[in-house]
Amino acid sequence: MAKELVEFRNLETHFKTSAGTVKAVNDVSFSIREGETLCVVGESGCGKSVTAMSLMQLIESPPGKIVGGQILFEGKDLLKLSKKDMSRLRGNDIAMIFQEPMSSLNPVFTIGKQIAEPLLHHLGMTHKEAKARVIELITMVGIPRPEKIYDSYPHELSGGMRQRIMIAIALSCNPKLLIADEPTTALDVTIQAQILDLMRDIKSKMNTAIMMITHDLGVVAEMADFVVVMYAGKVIEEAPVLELFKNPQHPYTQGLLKAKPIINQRQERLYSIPGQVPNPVNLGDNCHFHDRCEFCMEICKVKTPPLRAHADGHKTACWLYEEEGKRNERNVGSVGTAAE
Amino acid sequence: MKKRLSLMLVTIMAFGSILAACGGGEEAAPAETTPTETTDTTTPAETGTEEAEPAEGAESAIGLTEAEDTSLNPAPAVARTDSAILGTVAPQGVFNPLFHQTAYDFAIDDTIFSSLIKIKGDGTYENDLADNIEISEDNKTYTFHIKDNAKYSDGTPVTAKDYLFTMKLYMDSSYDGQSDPLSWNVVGSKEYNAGTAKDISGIKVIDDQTVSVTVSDYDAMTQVNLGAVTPLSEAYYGKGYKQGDLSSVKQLNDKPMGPGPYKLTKYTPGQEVDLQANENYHGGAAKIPNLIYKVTTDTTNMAMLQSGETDLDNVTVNEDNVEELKSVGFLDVNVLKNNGYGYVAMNNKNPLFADKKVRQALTYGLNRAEVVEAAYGPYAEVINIPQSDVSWAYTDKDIEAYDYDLEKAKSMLDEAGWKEGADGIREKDGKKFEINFSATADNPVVDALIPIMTENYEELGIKLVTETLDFNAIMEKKDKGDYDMFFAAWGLTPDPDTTVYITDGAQNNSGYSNPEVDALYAKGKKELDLEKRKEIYAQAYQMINEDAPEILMYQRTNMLAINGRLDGWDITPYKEYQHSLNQVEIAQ
Amino acid sequence: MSQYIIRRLLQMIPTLIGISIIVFVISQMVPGDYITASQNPNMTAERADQLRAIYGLDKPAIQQYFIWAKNMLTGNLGDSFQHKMPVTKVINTYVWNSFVIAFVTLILSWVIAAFVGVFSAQFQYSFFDKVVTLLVFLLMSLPSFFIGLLAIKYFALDLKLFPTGGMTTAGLNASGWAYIKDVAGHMILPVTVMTTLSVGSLTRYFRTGMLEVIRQDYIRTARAKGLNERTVIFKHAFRNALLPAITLLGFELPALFGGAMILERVFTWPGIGQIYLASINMRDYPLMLGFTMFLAVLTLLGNLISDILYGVADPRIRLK
Amino acid sequence: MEQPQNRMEQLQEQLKIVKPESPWKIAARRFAKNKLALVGLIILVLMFLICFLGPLFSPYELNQTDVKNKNQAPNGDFWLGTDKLGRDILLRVMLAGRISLTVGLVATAISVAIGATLGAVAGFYRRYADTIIMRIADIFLALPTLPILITLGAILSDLKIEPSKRIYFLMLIIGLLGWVGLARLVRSQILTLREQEFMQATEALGLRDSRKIFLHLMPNTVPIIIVSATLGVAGAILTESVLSFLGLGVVPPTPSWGNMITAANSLIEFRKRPWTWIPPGLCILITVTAINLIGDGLRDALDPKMKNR
Repeated sequence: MAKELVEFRNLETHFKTSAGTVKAVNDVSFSIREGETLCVVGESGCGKSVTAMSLMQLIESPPGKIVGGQILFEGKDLLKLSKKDMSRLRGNDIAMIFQEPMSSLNPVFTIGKQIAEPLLHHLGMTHKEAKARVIELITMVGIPRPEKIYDSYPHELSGGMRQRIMIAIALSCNPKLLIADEPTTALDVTIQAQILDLMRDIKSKMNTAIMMITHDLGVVAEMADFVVVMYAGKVIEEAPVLELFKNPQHPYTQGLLKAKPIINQRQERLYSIPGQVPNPVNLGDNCHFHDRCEFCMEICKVKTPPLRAHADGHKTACWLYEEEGKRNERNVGSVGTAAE
Repeated sequence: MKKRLSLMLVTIMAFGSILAACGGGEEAAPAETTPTETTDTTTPAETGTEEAEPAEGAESAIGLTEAEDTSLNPAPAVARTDSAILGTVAPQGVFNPLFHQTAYDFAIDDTIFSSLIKIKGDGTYENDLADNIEISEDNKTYTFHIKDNAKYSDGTPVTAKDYLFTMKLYMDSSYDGQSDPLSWNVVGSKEYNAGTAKDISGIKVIDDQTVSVTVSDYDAMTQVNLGAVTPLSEAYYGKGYKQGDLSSVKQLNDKPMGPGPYKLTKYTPGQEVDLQANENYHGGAAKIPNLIYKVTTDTTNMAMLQSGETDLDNVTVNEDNVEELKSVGFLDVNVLKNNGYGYVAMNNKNPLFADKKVRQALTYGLNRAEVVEAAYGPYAEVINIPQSDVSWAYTDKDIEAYDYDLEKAKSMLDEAGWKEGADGIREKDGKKFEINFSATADNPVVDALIPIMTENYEELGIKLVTETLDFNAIMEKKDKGDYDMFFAAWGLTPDPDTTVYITDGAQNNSGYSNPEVDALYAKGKKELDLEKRKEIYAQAYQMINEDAPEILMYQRTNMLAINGRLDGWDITPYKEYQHSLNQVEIAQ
Repeated sequence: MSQYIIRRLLQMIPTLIGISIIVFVISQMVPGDYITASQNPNMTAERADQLRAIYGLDKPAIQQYFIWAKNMLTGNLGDSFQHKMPVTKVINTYVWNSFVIAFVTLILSWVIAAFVGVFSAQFQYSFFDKVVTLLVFLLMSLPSFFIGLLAIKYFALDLKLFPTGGMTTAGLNASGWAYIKDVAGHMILPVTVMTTLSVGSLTRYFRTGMLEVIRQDYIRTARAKGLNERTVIFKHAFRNALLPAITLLGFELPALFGGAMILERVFTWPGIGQIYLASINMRDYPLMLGFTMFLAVLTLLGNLISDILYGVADPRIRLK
Repeated sequence: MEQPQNRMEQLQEQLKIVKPESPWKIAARRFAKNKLALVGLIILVLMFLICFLGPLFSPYELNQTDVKNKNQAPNGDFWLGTDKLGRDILLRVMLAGRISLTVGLVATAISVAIGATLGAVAGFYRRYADTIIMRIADIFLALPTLPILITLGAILSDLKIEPSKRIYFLMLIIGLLGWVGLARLVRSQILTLREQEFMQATEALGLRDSRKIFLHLMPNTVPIIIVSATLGVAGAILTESVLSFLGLGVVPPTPSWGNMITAANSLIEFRKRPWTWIPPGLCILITVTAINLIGDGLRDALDPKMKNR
């Protein structure tokens, strides 16, 4: 097993809004190993992006604030680092790409200049060295005519190409960890596949750990080594990808998998999990999925289930698999059918 | 951007005061005319010497208040032992008596140039460069003899040929200065002007110091017109002069050379003019070696006097300023009558004002004293004839004072047929008594005149529609005759002769016409004897006072503040401060 | 880009001709002329006609226009009636005094406005932002000559820190370095007042620009690159916030030479503003028209420069 | 296990279908939340009330001049003292407010309306419209404003236009002279926005140009328009007094804040009689501040990109 690169320990990130405090990230713990691709899956608003932004410490300070827990990167707690040290890490050891390629590049600077910036800043390269490295990076991310691209502006590129440039920027200082916040959501399927292939072969070449945030199970199946499922600010299940697809334990994960359309299987209506994501303000001590859960028991409504490890590396936070849960709910039906 | 634009627009805020400072306050050459002012508040003027007591009753506010204690003088002033700094509005830099136009260029030219004769305190003249003048019996030939020691500042003597050369410049076809040389009727001047003659037949150079001038027609002003000419050095100004083109002379405007008490050493446009005493001056070198004219504006000129940065300056006359300057202690404060008067013109050709009785009623019905008091406090007086009480031509014998008398005005209007209408406004054969009144803006008098006049005339039953306009716009309405009433001011010349009250006179703004007055002015112009002229003009003023072609408002004053350390001034409304600069000295 | 510039320069020719016609028509429509404006009490009708003939005012308007336009093309703007010397010489004498203080003010106000605008945007609704905003409104609500008077009263008269006015000390014919020092001493007060007047609105524009840009995604990317806060704000954010302000730069060029008529009078500064205003009052057509055309050319150039700068600053705009 | 068929009712009930709030209502709610903007609104309303209703309660007439009690400091019967003609300053400030407020707001509205539309059209159509409009703007900028104003003043008086009616011409003139700046600003913004993806989307939808400009492009320029409008008001108020000099606006003795301040143009008046210039100056300051606070509030409320703070 590779060495642990990042470890979230009971991370708490809350947002003060006019309606009350939103516990976007509520006691989240998981870790990412070197060279591993970990996917964080969940509906929008479940706190997956906030977790990533907390790692990068890019939370906009007036409403949001990291209130508790630790984020260890190579053993060091990032929350204790000074602003200067943190910014030295950002873009160097930890890099990030975002969902919206169209507006993520500065419209008034050339592509070459924006890619070279981290090289000049972090690695102290001279302009000549930086230019050569940038040309190399542009080719690496699969864009033809790098010299022309070097001098062109963001608005002259398509969405897919801009996302490739974002990746080039992220990989410029061979980061140990690449965070990708729904990198392909805004792109069409063909470009999506190219971007994912690109990320995969970069991971193999540079042994970069990838933290992929997505709500698309197809991407998870293709990319992930390990999967963490989040719901309403909490981690409800985590497991190696095959184990998760073969044997999803948490009813929410089962719902997610059932909702995935399967090629050449005609279905009248796609299954959709009933109900809505709960209002994030003061969720209280319960299993947040209880009002949408088919197997909801009394205990689910009153007590938050702990994240319990079962098989090797497979953890679930659901009363169905707890001693207490088993004792008072004998009549539980068979656990949902595993669907590939 | 938007702010910049409105900033630019807002800059016109100073419109009024700029107009006063150098715009409307232009003067013609001192000899013929004095400044006309529209909203003018700061033209230089003369102080009344002790004995020129104003006619009606001792006026404590007007006159000279000596500095009590010159020991209070601040350091900068005391440190200047060999120079004096005179505050002035920025001159145009036209230092040549033929072409200068603003009062401020006048002041500087009077120190650099001197002419054959010069003005005295009471408005009459005495010899300067000339030592005697002979006039032929038929009053048509004037022979001037120039002093032997009359020299230019470069040491060369002033000769008759220079006088002839200067007259040629005046008569040149491209002469565009303020004087009207052809009106002097010098024989041969028209031919020279037209270019048909190479010389002026009427002027003969008898010898180096004597020149005789013959005129085709003479009047009381002829001797003054011919004598006030400053002979320019032909050697200096004549280079490159060709008949019909004065540009070579104009190029020397900012590098003047003349026979006056001072010579110009440095001119920095818009900032200062440095002058040095001219050792070749025929009246002996001036006692103050260095003279500096420094540009000041009416926002800071008083402050500079108080801090000793300047020794002399013209300051706007109002109670605050006078009180402030007098309280300083080391300043002589001269409050003296301004050569000019404010008036409300009435369009005598307009049926409203054709009847003399109506015009008199309108004069009785306006509380002029209150307007003057509100605008200038004690520093201006209501007047009833178009002449300054300092002038020899002044008279107050049987002149109607038109004191404010509402009832008399009402009864006169009734007699004139203007009956009170239903809505309180008088009517006569169907026409309402409504007056359109225009005035220039930002002027202390207008701010007081409009509200008081509106109120007074309402009680009289007259509707007044007032508007403020640019001065030239008013003048254009006057020329078209498309006006009822407007407010403006006129400048007075030392000589009472004027075209303001002559039928169709160039300056007759009111369309007033009285053949008797025309005859009197014509006679006055021709009469050479001073006593007889006094009699003629007195009759003319009595008739004008009776006809009341316009509502004469006020004669205001100017204030000249001078640092007590400078002594030897002889200043009157006619003899401006710069005329006595050659005798002023710094008291040690 | 150069093709665009050439096209714009060519376009300036008809515009300038248009302006010259309109300006000339206005000068004809303005009531009164130089002769009436100088109100010489002894002006007789004949003398007035003579003078009008000399000045060429008696010719029909159209002919006057063509004479003026023809001369202007050869650089001869005619002689000023008042100053009795060529218009070009009058402008040359006074315009540089105005230029000096306007130029220093331009630099100061843009630098201050940029910093204050950025900070008050960054710490929006903070104490600093509120104080700055209130100060800006205060300065905008009072006419400029008011603030000028205030400055003279306190700094020059009461505290005696600065001279009360003028450009040089009277009688001191210093030269070289001493002259520059003397003029600099006299410049401080007028420049400070002019800067406070123009910095207000600029700050507001920079602040609005910054507020909009700070929340963009590419700022988040810049931070994700690990750049320090100053670079993020002053390099990435500021460059984009500059765009609206650049349009304002175009208006600065004529303002540099136009002269602040009012402040030059309050501070007795021998600038061109006063001379221009006097030329309008006195209907000194050659000077009035000459300087107006001079400003017109500067205005067109200013606008052209601001458009070019805009194209350079924002690559998204392709200047065809 | 509930039956699937009543799932739809459950969903509807859970969703509690709520009528979506119209954008203006959201903006109003956001505006109301912004304390500063509310304060600004209240002040402005108060100013209007004082200026339009105040004079009715004043014991003095408008043009009542009596030189006896001239230049009195604020005292019992003259709350804000008197000017050099003995007129009550409190009454004059209120009456002046009527003119200055209307002139300030109406003139700015005119210049904003013209400027924003022409700027947008120039920015959107680019080639021809842009050239023509911008050249007209250049000409407007290059024209010497002072001679034009003098001529207009003369024309108005020749046409015997009632002096009190001329205030409307004044607003028009200030508006017409003020639009160029905003036009250039809006144009440059539109040029940038025109290139962005969402405009290609409107092209795809085949929307009419006017909808594209006014519904899609203009809202993005709202911040710039608001800032320039709020700055414009102060300028318009002060410009009014200048135009009144030339007979284009207010004729003395009618007061306006602008001409009341300009009356105090000497150092002594400054020092000895502050009560003549402080009230009008203060009124302009308060009004301008209020308008700018409202401007800020509006911009934040209307700004679509503004996260819900």
